[in-house]
Amino acid sequence: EGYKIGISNTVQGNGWREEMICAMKAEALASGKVDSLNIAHRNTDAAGQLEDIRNLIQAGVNAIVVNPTNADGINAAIKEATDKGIVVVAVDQAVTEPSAYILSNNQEEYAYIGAKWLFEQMGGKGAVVYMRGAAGAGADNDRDKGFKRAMAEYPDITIAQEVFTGWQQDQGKQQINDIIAAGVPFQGVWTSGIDNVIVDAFTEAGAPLVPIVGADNAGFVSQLSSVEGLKGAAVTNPGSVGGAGVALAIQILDGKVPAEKTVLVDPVLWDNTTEEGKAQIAAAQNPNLSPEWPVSVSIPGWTTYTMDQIIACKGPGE
Amino acid sequence: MAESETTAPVLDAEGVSKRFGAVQALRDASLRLGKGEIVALMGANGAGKSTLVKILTGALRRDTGHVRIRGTEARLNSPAAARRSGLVPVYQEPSLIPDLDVADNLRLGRTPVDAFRHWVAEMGISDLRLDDVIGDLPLATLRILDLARALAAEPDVLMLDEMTAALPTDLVEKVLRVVRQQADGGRSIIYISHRFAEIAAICDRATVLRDGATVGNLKIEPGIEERVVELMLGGKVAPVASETRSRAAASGDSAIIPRLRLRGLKAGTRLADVSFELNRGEVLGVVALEGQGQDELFDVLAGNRRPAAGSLEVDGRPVAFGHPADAIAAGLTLVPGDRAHALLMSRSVRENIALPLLARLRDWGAIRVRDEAARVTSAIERLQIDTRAQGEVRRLSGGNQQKVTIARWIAKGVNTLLLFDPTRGIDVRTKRQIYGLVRELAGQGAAVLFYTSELSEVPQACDRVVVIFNGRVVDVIPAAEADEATLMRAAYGLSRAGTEPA
Amino acid sequence: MTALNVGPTPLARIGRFMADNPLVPLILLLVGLVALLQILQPGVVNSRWLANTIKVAIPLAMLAACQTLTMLTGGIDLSAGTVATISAFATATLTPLVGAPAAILIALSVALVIGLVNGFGVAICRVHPLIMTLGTALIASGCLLVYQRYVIATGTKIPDFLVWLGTGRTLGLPNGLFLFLPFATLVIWMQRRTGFGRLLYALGSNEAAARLSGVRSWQVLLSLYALSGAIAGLTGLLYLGVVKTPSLSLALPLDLPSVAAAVVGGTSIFGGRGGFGGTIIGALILTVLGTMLTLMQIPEGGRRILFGLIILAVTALYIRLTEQGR
Amino acid sequence: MTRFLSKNSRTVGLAALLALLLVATKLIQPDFGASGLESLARAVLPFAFATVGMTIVVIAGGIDLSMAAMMAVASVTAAVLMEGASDGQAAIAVLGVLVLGLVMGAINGTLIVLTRVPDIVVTLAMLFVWQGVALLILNAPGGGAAPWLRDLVVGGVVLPGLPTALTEWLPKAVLFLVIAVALIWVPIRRSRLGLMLYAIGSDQLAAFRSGIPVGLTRIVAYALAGLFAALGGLSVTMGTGIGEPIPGPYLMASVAAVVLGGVVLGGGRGGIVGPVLAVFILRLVRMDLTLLSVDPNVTAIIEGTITVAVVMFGGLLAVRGMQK
Ligand SMILES: Nc1ncnc2c1ncn2[C@@H]1O[C@H](COP(=O)(O)OP(=O)(O)OP(=O)(O)O)[C@@H](O)[C@H]1O
Ligand SMILES: Nc1ncnc2c1ncn2[C@@H]1O[C@H](COP(=O)(O)OP(=O)(O)OP(=O)(O)O)[C@@H](O)[C@H]1O
Ligand SMILES: [Mg+2]
Ligand SMILES: [Mg+2]
Repeated sequence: EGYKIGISNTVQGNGWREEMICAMKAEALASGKVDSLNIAHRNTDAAGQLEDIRNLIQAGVNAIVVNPTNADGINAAIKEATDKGIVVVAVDQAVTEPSAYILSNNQEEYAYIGAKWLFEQMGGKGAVVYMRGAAGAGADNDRDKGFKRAMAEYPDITIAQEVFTGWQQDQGKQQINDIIAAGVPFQGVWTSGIDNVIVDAFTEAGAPLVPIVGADNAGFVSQLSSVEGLKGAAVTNPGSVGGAGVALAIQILDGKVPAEKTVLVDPVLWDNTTEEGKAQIAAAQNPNLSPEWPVSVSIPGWTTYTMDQIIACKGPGE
Repeated sequence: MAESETTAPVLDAEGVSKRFGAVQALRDASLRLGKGEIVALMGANGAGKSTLVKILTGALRRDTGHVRIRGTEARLNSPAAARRSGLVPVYQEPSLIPDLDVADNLRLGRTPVDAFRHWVAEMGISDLRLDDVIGDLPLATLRILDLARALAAEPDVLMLDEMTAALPTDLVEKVLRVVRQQADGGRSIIYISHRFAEIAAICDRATVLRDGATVGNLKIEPGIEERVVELMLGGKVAPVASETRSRAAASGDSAIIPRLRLRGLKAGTRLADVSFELNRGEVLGVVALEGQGQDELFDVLAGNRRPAAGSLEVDGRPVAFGHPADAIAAGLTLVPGDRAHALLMSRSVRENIALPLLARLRDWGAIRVRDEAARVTSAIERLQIDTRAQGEVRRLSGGNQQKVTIARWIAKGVNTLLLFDPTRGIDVRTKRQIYGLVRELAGQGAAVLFYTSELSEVPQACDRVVVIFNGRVVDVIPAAEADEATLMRAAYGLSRAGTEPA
Repeated sequence: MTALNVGPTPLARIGRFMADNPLVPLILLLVGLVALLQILQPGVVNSRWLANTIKVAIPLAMLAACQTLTMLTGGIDLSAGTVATISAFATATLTPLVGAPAAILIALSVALVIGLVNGFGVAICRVHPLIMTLGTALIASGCLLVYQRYVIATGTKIPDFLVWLGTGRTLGLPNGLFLFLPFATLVIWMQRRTGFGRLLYALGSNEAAARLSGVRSWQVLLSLYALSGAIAGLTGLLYLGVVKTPSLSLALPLDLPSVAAAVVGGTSIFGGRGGFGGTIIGALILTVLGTMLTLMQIPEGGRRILFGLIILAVTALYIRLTEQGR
Repeated sequence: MTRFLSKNSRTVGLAALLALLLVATKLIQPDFGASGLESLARAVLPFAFATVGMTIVVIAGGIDLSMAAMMAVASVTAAVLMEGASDGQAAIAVLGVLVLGLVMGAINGTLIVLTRVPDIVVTLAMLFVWQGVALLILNAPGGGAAPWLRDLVVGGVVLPGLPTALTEWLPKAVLFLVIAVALIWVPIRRSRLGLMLYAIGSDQLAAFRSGIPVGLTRIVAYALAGLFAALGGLSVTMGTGIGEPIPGPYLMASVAAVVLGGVVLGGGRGGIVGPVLAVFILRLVRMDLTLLSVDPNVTAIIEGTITVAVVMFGGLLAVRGMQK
């Protein structure tokens, strides 16, 4: 008798989240210990996620892996689940409910190391275009904290323009086009995951490139090694953390309870200005991957599936 | 002024003007109304009658002018305010809420139910239920309900805007009686109608509007009709339709194949069994009281409804219509009784008239602009449509809207025309023109089925008339013998002397 | 006319002119917004900015054509953004497999099929267009997500022609105009000068009356929604060229703005009134507004508030200007 | 009786469908019971309030695209005011949020009446305005909710004097919904104001000519929508314990439920029961799909199909009802 695992996710139709789901399915399959996955995967808010988690409880799952909409909003349902003996693992972002295990990408750190690298490239002074995610989203807020922390360390850096892309490619491209066309002076761009279209905008407009920091999305990573004159860095933000979450849940169900309830997956920065970074970028390249998918498709030490398995995107019983 | 009033007027409007963008609807309208008086407000289509009523009842703001109620200047900001001053209208278009039932409509207007019921019964509508939804009721009933609601409010001044246009003769008589009684009881009434017989029957005076200005105020007396018409039209007396009646096809020559042959047609609960023939070159009148199945008859012929039984032949070939498009393809075109069902209110006069030219799949391509313009212009001219507000049909006066529904088929070209009370709300001059037009079409070989609720039209327009009672044809009368009394008797199902009802 | 009826005042005459030519006040408002932008951000209004604005407004205007045409009949097409996204995603993922021409053909066929399904539901089953198109959007996006799982590793390629159309410039103007100008001409011609166009207004104004005049409305509606699907598909291709990333939510952010462009441009959702000319200006107004807010240095909340208030002010002004003549 | 059935065929049909779905749920998940109903009811709450508010404006001939954005404003305001507040202060905060909802709605309505811009454009513009306001109040999820408020919708109903087993299956959330709607809407529906709302939706010109203050009535309709949006926002905060400045998926869901529930877009026809039943049906379908562990992408396909199918079926019922 294998396990029955529930999954709750609240953003649909975005490459990162789709990769996360595939990683979850692949890990469940690769582990050989999971009978079925119940996946609630749609666009909704915390209230909708409460509904999904409660439905998963009704479905009688043994564990729930959840990518929370925000840290506090779904605590009630998590508590109901853990009270019933269901293992809950929050991935990508943390939750404040103490009974849950947390395996999260460190969003604050993500923004901090990227911004720090960028400000360093800019020589510690100048103006930066700060392209955030969706206004009012928890992850965006966490990243803002990291970005502001780096800003505080570089007093001569100013923000030329702060915009919200809403994590939409077309919005981001339109905004950077407007900024370039308006002749706003700036020396660097920090963008929260909408990255390859930003580089495109520079080349299409024939504008001089400035250092750009983005995420480890396949499209941007390939640009880092192919676009002439582009100085940039990709900060990893693996969607495969979902697979790691499933792995953790299975471990706990197997009785191997970790000492710490919280595990942070720390981001890594690959830049194309150092040899070491170039090597990392070359190794991570995957031109066949959808440009919106992060190239870090696995997390060593956690996930056990193969590249083929995650690309097949099949769970147990499919 | 034609006469001096002894008492102070209840309502006195002076120098009222109103402009709608390009259209100066009223320029200098005046009206005086004494206690217990019925004043006919007369004028050609588009003269500004309805606009004046709307201003007097607070539904529109006047641009200039004075309105005094019982001698004091009135500020009529809303229909509710006018109502409080004792001014209650029945507008030209039904003003009940279509999705609510009768009872809720009464509650909404704070109308006393008992008084309302009394008036409805008085006017001979017996089968009304308070939980009937307004939108499901026939137009004639709605007019009566509107009137009953106004009467129940016990107004000082009652304004009736073409209240009788959609009513059949029997109901008209009841309404006239009630209105006269109201006046005798001391209420004052403004009465708008294009029917002289009604004016002569109940009104005391007539105030005539032309191009938005009051041009005359005269006492009603025998023989006044031509005077009024002259005033309405400003001296340019209309060429009265010539009495060129062919009347040839009227005889039942069995050798020729009729254009249209109905056998035992049955539909709905009212149309029981109707058979008759309509020939080319003939104008066949249809006369019936309210609710005798004439609506269903026209709906079936127009392809708007499927018959439950019976057969229909066009030019000797049996036909079955599944959609109005089928009927139109067979040459049968309908001018419906309710113009609201026929018009694209937010579109232009031109688009409304040209609509049938584009209906078929093969007409979906480029519009032949010149051909269309020529047809539309000629139809507008033939029906004398006042096109000052042609950008949107909703802005036309009621009578001009009605003309657009007819013009559409004139522009398309007529084979068999089904006219359901086509002269509703149309002024005398144009009415005569329409009779002439109908005769002319028949003369050119068209067949016309002409239902009318105004019995005096029959001898002027028709060759023969079929009378329907209880969903059956009870009589067929040649136009020459179709005087109002005869028709009325037949319509009530009473046999004519010497003939047996079918 | 007698002496009493003096001719209209100059003001009233201007008003009537505006009422008869509703595009004029709309264009004036657009020019006003551009002037405001130039004041707020001196120097921004240059040729590069202009080309950029047109480039971005074109796909929006094309998607808004779907809304305009369906709204003329009292309907709406909420599946347009989804259809455009699917068409773009299918093209990008199929090009490496079957080549660009075949990929584009497949993508457009899929768009047409979704349009036909909408048309079938609206015209024949008489489902309310809002529900029908919302339903097909849900179904189609579900299918898209299922499909994408099978092409994760096939790689994507954007046909060069689309990139040229989406990002290239000729004489300083975006190449997208090569697609858009014929498109807009055709749509406006269709809506004004063809029987089909007139019938759209007729159905939106009074469907029962159109029926009595012999119009079989199912034919019109079925064709309309199929056409709308095809236009959305075409927009998706262009947008793929513009954004150059086949995102799973590529054109979804255009859904609400496409409705906004149509209504700001004077088309009524209850049908019978409006046209594509106004929609084009509406799309430009929204795009200029977007730029203005991007460049404004205020908190995001303030930007949204301003965006809403300016839309409201522009439409209210527009209505005042055109109402004068009534 | 037959008249009642034919007049309310849509509602009766929806109720039957809901019953059917409940039975199906029990078959899929044999231990589905009071706790399942309870979580269903809590999920329904914000959708139901949004739908009731939307229903009222649609009946009055309008549409309110700013519904979800107003909910977000109410939710963040409540969460900010209640964070760390005493029970008494929290009660005042709740009242304040309800008033805020009324005011937001009244602003929408007043702008529509004064500017004469179509409802859809005004509320579309206000959607951005209220979104902006929510972001200014709280730029990231946060705040808190008073525990007593959260308890208001948790668990089953327990009435003193009645055996617990008898009432416990009825979720408090349902009772809360019923009471809120009954207190606000039922008296209005029965008064002349209710008729006025239907009247302006049915035929604005006829309503005006019947002496109804059309502008004022429209403002009232939007104010009521705002009030229900506030209740919806409050129920989001009650459920999550925080406020979220990004509006949830309530706009389209409420429009869909309104149409599914038999309310005619354009106004004048329909009631509140149908749309609320539709909300329950849509939530229950989602629960069943999760219980069946259907592929999440196929879930969207099924939800879309069901939505369309219900409307088609409803249309059939309506045609049947007319023929009788
Ligand atoms: N809302 C409006 N906008 C523009 N023009 C209008 C409007 N209402 C009325 N008109 C115009 O004002 C003129 C007078 O119209 P009104 O309805 O008062 O005529 P009427 O005398 O009642 O005619 P009928 O006998 O045909 O009912 C017409 O030319 C009409 O087109
Ligand atoms: N030929 C027609 N075509 C389209 N609509 C029509 C036609 N004749 C009448 N109508 C409209 O249909 C409705 C019903 O017509 P009418 O008032 O004459 O009903 P009735 O015959 O008395 O009653 P019922 O139709 O219930 O038997 C009215 O709104 C009327 O205006
Ligand atoms: Mg009139
Ligand atoms: Mg009748």
